[in-house]
Amino acid sequence: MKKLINDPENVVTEALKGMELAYPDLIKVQYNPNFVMRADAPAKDKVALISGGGSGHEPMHGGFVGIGMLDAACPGAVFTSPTPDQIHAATTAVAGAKGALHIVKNYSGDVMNFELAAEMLRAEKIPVESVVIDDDVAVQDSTWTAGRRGVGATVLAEKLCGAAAEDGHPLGSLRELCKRINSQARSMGMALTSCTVPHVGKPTFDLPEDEMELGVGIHGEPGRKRTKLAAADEIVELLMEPIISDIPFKSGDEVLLFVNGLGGTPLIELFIIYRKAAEIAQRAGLKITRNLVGSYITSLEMAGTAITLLKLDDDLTRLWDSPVLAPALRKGI
Amino acid sequence: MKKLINDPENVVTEALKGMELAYPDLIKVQYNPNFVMRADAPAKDKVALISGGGSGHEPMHGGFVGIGMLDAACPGAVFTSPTPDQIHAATTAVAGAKGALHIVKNYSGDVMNFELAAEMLRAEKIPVESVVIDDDVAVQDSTWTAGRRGVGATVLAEKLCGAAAEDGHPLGSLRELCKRINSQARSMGMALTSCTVPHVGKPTFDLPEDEMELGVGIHGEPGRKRTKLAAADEIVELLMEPIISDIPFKSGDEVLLFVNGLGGTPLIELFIIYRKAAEIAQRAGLKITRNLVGSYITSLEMAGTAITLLKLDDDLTRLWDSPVLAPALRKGI
Amino acid sequence: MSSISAAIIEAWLRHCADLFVQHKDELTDLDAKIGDADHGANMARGFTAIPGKLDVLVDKSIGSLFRTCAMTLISQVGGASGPLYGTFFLQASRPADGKTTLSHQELCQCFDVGLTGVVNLGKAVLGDKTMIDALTPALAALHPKNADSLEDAVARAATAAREAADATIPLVARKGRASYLGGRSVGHKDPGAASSALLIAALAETLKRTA
Amino acid sequence: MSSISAAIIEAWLRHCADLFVQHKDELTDLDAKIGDADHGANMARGFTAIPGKLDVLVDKSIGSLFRTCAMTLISQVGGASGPLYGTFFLQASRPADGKTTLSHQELCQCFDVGLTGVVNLGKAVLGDKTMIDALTPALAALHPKNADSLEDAVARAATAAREAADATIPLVARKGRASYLGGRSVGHKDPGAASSALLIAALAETLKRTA
Ligand SMILES: Nc1ncnc2c1ncn2[C@@H]1O[C@H](COP(=O)(O)OP(=O)(O)O)[C@@H](O)[C@H]1O
Ligand SMILES: Nc1ncnc2c1ncn2[C@@H]1O[C@H](COP(=O)(O)OP(=O)(O)O)[C@@H](O)[C@H]1O
Ligand SMILES: [Mg+2]
Ligand SMILES: [Mg+2]
Ligand SMILES: [Mg+2]
Ligand SMILES: [Mg+2]
Repeated sequence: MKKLINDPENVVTEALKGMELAYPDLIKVQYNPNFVMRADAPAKDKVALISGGGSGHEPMHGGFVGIGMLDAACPGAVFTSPTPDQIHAATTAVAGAKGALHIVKNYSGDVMNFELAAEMLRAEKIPVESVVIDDDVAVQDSTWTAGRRGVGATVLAEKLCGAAAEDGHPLGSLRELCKRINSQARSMGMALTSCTVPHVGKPTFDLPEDEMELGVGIHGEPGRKRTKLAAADEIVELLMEPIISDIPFKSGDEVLLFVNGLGGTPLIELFIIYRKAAEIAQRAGLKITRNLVGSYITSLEMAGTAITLLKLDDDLTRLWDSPVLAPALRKGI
Repeated sequence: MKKLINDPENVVTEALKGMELAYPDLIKVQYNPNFVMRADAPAKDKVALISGGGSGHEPMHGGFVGIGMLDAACPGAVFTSPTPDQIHAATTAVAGAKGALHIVKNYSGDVMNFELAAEMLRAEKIPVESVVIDDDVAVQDSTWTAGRRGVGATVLAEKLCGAAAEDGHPLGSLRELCKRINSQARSMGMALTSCTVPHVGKPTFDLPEDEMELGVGIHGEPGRKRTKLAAADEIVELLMEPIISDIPFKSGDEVLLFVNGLGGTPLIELFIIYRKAAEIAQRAGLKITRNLVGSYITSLEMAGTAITLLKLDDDLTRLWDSPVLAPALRKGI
Repeated sequence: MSSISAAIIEAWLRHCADLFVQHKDELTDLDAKIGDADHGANMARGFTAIPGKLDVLVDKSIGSLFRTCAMTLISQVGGASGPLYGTFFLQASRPADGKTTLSHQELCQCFDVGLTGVVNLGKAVLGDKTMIDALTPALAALHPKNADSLEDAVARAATAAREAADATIPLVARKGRASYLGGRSVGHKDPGAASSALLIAALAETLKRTA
Repeated sequence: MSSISAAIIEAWLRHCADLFVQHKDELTDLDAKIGDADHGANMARGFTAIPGKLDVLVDKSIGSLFRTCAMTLISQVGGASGPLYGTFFLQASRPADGKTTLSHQELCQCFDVGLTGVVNLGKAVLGDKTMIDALTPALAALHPKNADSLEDAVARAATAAREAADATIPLVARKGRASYLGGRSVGHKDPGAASSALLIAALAETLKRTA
């Protein structure tokens, strides 16, 4: 295992410490239970937005805590959902009278831990709503699975709902907005390499030099299918087809195209991917009016990419353009 | 070789095409000769800032073209300096009456190609000055080498000079500012893995599972020394000591701490590095008043990190805080 | 023996800490195949936190022991297994409230309501390739048969759990992370079923030791 | 033969395109050891661009051939080798201006001013482990000796260049990227010296073929 770490057991707390030292103006970090919150918490006169999940997906979610995005983020152990204690502590630390929205990625663990936390919070009369993000079209048959995973749409939902929360939307309307974003977004990813969970010390799976995994999530798990390595353009076709045909997106739709790196993929490759994804979207008659290119939701040092398409409307576009100031996303401030 | 690319020969142009499609509001891309320029070029009433170098270092330099940073960037082939034609074309495309500053990283090839271009430009009566960045303390004995390499300080110089150019500084004062930034910055890097030049198809060097390269540059070249793999904290000590003792930085200095990823290193590791680097800087009495954490100057998919320290003063701090709007750096806009 | 004391329950929970540390890599390897390679670490992190909690626990009734175990797992583990095993012990603690011994029948009742809690939370059914697949036959086997001893019944339950965990190998996962793999989950043992088998094995070993 | 025609010079430059494509991987491998693994691609990119330029060239005097070669290398190669080889041919073109043959002596003069240009631009001295180390002894060997034929002299120069390139192996690099390696550059042949040896070898082969 080749990583810039110390004791594998300390990866999460040391990385949190690094974030704390790097962004004192934007965030505060609490330990035991671990969570990241806005420096100006608790939220005044706005709904608090809280998300969380396993660590290893940086900058998600801690990097999205800030003005116009999340109020708090709960990082679990690497690839392990946070505990209800963390979620409870984070929520009570940042939520004001207007309550809190939990943005939860659809993984059994995340859903259950957020559910337990929400029960605890409701017992304390803290108004809390949850929206589960499940945008991953790689998981095809949802009656026979834990349902589609939450991936790239989470980043977009956090940005857009963060802007709406800043605008003063009440809890119920934020929940509906978040659901709408989720219903209008689809994603799919692929991996060139596995990744190594620090305390495990060896790659989660082996992938020969000439093969790739199609339809991976963000936890180093194998994908739906292993196939021969292909050229970038072919890979993008394999990702875009199921995305576009799923909603389905249709000619004339305005969309946001998000090309994400999984952690070990350099930007030069993401631009090559973006080029082809944009071409395919245009070929399908979609108008790409907004975009995001970079490694925003990762799977440790996995090499690979994931593409997300979000159908926009004037409302979502305006929210996307609203100011945001978080460690990993900045605009207008 | 596992990369998200098509024909290795097309990597640079396809990535440029991706950038062009992704940031139409910010940049324009020209081909044959290749360069990236601000969408609102040519520069009016300001000195034009041009940089360039081999490709494979993304987002540098193309990602730094925009308001408050570069006016144009010239991407060569992967790890190969751009040609005088590119530099000449880029400079004439963006420079106005106030002339142009070339920010050149100190590599024989970069220096010579920019020199030839500057000669051509001067023959055409275009006022042009060059500053060579050479901040890499890993190259110790400069009388017996091509001199120290230009690495992390380049990003900082582009941001700071970009802000000053926007403020209307004339060419001579910008050149002096750039030299001062270079003289106040020091960097050092290390690699956990090699990287693969696309048209070569195999890693530039082999690095066993339990070894690392200390003092690498950004071209996949081996470093000054190969040693046993160490814990992150120890690695940071090995990088920080030569940096701090070189200027030397001294107690009470205000500094900008830049922790850079080399392309294949995930953010979670960079935060662990930042944590220790900040601790060491503080131990030395330095006050970290500004910072930058991320993969801004890379070596394809190399796993590793580089640290840069820049001594700040009120002037540089103000320039750092000035607005910037480029594909890879955004602040205040 | 036809009943079980709080002391044995405490010894069991403490023994689990050792057992899950011992089997950490094995569980992680199973999870690497069809999940995200953290099940070993999750179980070890959760159960090693328990002895410290028990050391300072005042009320050592079985209900209190189970509740402490539950709260520790819920607050330490995360993932899918944290809330699931936490719920198992939280629900199991209710019928054991204030009790310092449990009859064989009462123990069965505790575990049965525990399992119901897990099913309600996780919504998995038998055959979905989850811990349910090991717990369900194990708890069925635990019920007294021909007035045998509790010790024999627990041994029988442990065997049933182990065999049931092995029997998850040919199944297609339909809950949890492994379900994302679809048919590719076939051929691998479910890590949660394996940890459930260890949990019951730990009780069998504890009873044997103290016998 | 005691002079060289423009046709042979053109054939030489065209032959270089083939030779540098053939030796692309070899040069890249050398550069991977002590540089950045692009020298083979750089030389191939530069020289393969030349035939097309020559195809449409009207003035085929030697000066014009050299100048075309120079401008093509400068505009296509980049890196360190682009300006250096470009400068070599640009300077070499001056004494050859308008000429359609060069005497042995004149050829030496062209190359000598070419080399001076390279030294002025790159500021390397003999022993710095660069192309200078191959070009310097090669051009010394090229000068007429005992009134031998130009063909023999070029063959001698090619041998000298090849041997000199090999002789860079034990040296510590002091210019270019390899210099960053310090002592670690010892034990590897300089890629630029190797490409210089190929350049001269190409001339020798061309003369032999047309002889
Ligand atoms: N919905 C569910 N119902 C019952 N058991 C489940 C469910 N989801 C997952 N599991 C069990 O949890 C185990 C995985 O636990 P663990 O690896 O610790 O959590 P995670 O899947 O979040 O990484 C699976 O092997 C399975 O037995
Ligand atoms: N200053 C210099 N003077 C002479 N030759 C040099 C100089 N710097 C580099 N070279 C030559 O250039 C060669 C490297 O060329 P190349 O790999 O194409 O460019 P780069 O080093 O920019 O990647 C070296 O092997 C060396 O022979
Ligand atoms: Mg997990
Ligand atoms: Mg090069
Ligand atoms: Mg798991
Ligand atoms: Mg080179």
